[in-house]
Amino acid sequence: MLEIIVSKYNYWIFVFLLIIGLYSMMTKNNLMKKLIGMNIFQWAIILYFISIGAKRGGSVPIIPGGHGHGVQKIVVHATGYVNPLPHVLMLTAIVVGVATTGIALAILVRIYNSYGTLEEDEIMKELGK
Amino acid sequence: MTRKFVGILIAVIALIALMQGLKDLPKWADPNQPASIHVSPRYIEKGIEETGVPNIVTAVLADYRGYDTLFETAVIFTAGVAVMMLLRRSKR
Amino acid sequence: MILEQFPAIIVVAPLILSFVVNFVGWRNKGFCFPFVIIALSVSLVSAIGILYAVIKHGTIYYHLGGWNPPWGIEYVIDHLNAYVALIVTVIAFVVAIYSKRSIEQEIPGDRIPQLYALLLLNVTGLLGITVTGDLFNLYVLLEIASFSAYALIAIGEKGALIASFRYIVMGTIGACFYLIGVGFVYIMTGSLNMTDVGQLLPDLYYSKAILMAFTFLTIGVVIKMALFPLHAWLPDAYTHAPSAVSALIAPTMTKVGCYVLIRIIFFVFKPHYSIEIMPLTTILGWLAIIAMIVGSIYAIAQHDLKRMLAYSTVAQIGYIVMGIALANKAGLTGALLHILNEAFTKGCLFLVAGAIMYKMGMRDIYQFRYLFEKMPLTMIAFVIAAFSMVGIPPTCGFFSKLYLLLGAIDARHWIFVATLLISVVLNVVYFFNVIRHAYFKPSEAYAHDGGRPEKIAVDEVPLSMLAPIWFTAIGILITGIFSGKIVSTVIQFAIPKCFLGGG
Amino acid sequence: MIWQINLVLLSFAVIAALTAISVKDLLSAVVLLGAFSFFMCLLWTEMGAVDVAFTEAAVGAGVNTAFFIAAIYKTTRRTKD
Amino acid sequence: MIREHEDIVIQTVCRFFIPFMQAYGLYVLAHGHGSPGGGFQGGCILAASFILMTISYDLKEVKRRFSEKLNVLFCSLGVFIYAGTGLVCLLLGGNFLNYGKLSKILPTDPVMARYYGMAAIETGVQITVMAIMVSIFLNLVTAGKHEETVEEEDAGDNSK
Repeated sequence: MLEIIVSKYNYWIFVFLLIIGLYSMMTKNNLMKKLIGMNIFQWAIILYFISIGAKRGGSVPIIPGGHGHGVQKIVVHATGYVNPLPHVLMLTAIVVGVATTGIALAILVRIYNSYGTLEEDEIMKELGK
Repeated sequence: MTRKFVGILIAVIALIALMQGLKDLPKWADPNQPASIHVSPRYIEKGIEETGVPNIVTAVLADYRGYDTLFETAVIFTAGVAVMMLLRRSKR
Repeated sequence: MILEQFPAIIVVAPLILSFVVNFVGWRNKGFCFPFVIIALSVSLVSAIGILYAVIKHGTIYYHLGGWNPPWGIEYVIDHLNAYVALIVTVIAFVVAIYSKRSIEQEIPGDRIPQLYALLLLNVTGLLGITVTGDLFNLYVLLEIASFSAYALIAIGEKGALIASFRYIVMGTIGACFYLIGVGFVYIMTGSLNMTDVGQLLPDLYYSKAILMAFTFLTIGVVIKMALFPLHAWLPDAYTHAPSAVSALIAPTMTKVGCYVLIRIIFFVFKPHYSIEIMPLTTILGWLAIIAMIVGSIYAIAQHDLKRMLAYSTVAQIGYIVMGIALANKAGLTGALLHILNEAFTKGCLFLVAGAIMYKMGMRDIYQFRYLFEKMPLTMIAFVIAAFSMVGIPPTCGFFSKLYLLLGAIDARHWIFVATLLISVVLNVVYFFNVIRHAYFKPSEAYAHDGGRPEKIAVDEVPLSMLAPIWFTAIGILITGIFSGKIVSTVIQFAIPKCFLGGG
Repeated sequence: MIWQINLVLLSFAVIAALTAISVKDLLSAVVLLGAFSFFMCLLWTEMGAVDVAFTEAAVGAGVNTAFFIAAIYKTTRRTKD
Repeated sequence: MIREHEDIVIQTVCRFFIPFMQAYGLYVLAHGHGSPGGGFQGGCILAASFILMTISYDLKEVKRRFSEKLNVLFCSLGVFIYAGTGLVCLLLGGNFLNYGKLSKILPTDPVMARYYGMAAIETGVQITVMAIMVSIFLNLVTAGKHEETVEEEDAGDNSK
């Protein structure tokens, strides 16, 4: 059991952060707090993906030796570099996260303009539900 | 109060489920895990030969999976247009 | 040459023209609408071309960027994709024609260009989801479709903002759960291509990580398609959105979710896994019948037409998922046919609701008196759609429900059979309620304003709104009459091979 | 990849996340979220994902926080939880 | 964040920093092929320079340098460059986004054509990201009332 925890501690932290975000998204009354929870939730998933990409003894996935013409002859071994695919996926996911935040904040500003509050129960009271 | 309870319940269920799932994962940073040996070696070994770009992340981002990046930019565009539509008010 | 490029064009045409619409609309609002129509016409032509090519030559493989899978992104278009893509484009085209007048009335003028751009982006996302063959690409496209839906819903009437915010929270949880599932699949197999993953997975079927991957993928998709316990975002969102937007999103978005569910549980994971090792279909089946009953009962209790239709959508998702969960030939045929039926029928109903909003300015069912005399053509279309929803023979709804019933009998699920019949009765109740208030003499309690007026002038909506309504209404009848043909040319090839032998 | 640094950064990230959701002032919560994001950025540099870390520093800790602060400037920093 | 009074220290420091930030944003784009960086990062840094300008000066200054019409053009233009590059490849007989086919119109071999194709799309990404981030920030910080705020300030200045 200890061995499982020690050898995968990154994944355990990912689970913990994910649960923090999920809990905050579902139980917080303030809409901005929900949004903060949402950000933590998304970054936890990004942490998970980057942890997949990590490789013991791997270096940054940039091949030294300049670029442009004439570099095609370099011989590269995959074990020396970390896995680049999760990084690519997560660049997309970060941008998706920022876009979500942007739209949600725009909606929050409009909610505040119409209801004068960001507390969910007060808004519900105003709507008469 | 019930909402708090339901939230905690769902969080705990997710926690237990994820913990079960984590047990069978390969060890962290294992060079021989399937994710590191199936698709990605081709990017590292052939990337510079096929695209001429030393930064493999850029090569994969813009070329091998360039279609993802097109839609990633479209996501940003969507967000921008959405915020413009939701908030912007012109002169009357 | 251009025929081979249709899989890319179908997605890229609305995407590129959405940029053009956004910019051109800044200068002159009048140019937006023609561009929208051009984009959707191109998509429609491509969708027809793709379906034709698939029927003629079998599955299409399209490698984006010229890279072979699993390194690059691949489109795999078989009968199932082509069928769903055609449904989405047809509905989007019809709604776009309708939207011109409706949006002009409901939305402030300076927001129209952005709204059209978002409409096109939404169609892009939905079409992309249907044609893609890559798990992560599907996530990005799902986010495009969802983002545009969030914004389009938020532009609606009072109450839309908070509904949209809840949709954002739920939708993000769904998308992120999907992403976690993709992560588990990736860490165990090392691939993202659906075909490749489908080949690699059988060796790993007894791993708990794969079980988690499967669970998270399914929960994510189920949130996006609003199956019963996770449907909470749907009614508010569909009620408060502008009517053209509800008419676009309601028929397409949840159906695309159903498509993704079929794709994941029967193509990425094989039926052997989702039926025997992890009894998902059983769970989905029970959720589906609860959704059917609960959705219908809630729909009966509503007096707002759009809210009633939204709850009806929840119930209809139940039908489709029940067909998927039966996991036999007749059941899946019923589910796929019901996707078609539900797209046309819900489209028609929401368009009618929009038309009533346009003319009357309200949606309260109890105030629909004399509507048949005022808007006869619209209401006849409504009746056709209602008949299809209930399942009266010449319409498509009858055939899809017949297939579902046959599937349930085949699988010896007598409770499912009983629920199906009960829910048909419930459908009759809530649609008849509308027709009664609109056509027959109103009950005494609501006739307090002194009997019937002298003469009610016919006051129809403009042709650009009436034509789409009637197109969908006639579509319901035609798909009903030719449903045998549709099943024999498209749907029977769209069902996974292993279900065909057993019957 | 050095596991000591990794562990320290992870614990900082968890602390920042916990305080960000529990503090009763939205502006502080947002600044703590920015700190969380920055710890994540350091963590990814340490794991070899320089591109993602760069993006995170520019997008997550920079622009995202600016958006939040702009929205709080237009709404309120009062909150009950 | 639309300042009521001007602060000479902040304005001087920012006037010094903003050009460097913008140059760095372009550097990140240009060196994205060989070092960490690329369109998104560069675009965000450029956007951050405009955000800093909004904070240190005021909205009018930003709108004078980066007008709204230009912003809307850039939003669409960047993604259009990206998708347009893909379409050019499609018209040259390859699949969508197959930059190798660009060697038919560029004086290079297919491998280097991919290199330049990537440079083109990164530029597109950068333009879009910059324009969108600035637009989102300005819309959020003014709650959408760009023009009215500017007009009101103008009116206030005139009355004084």
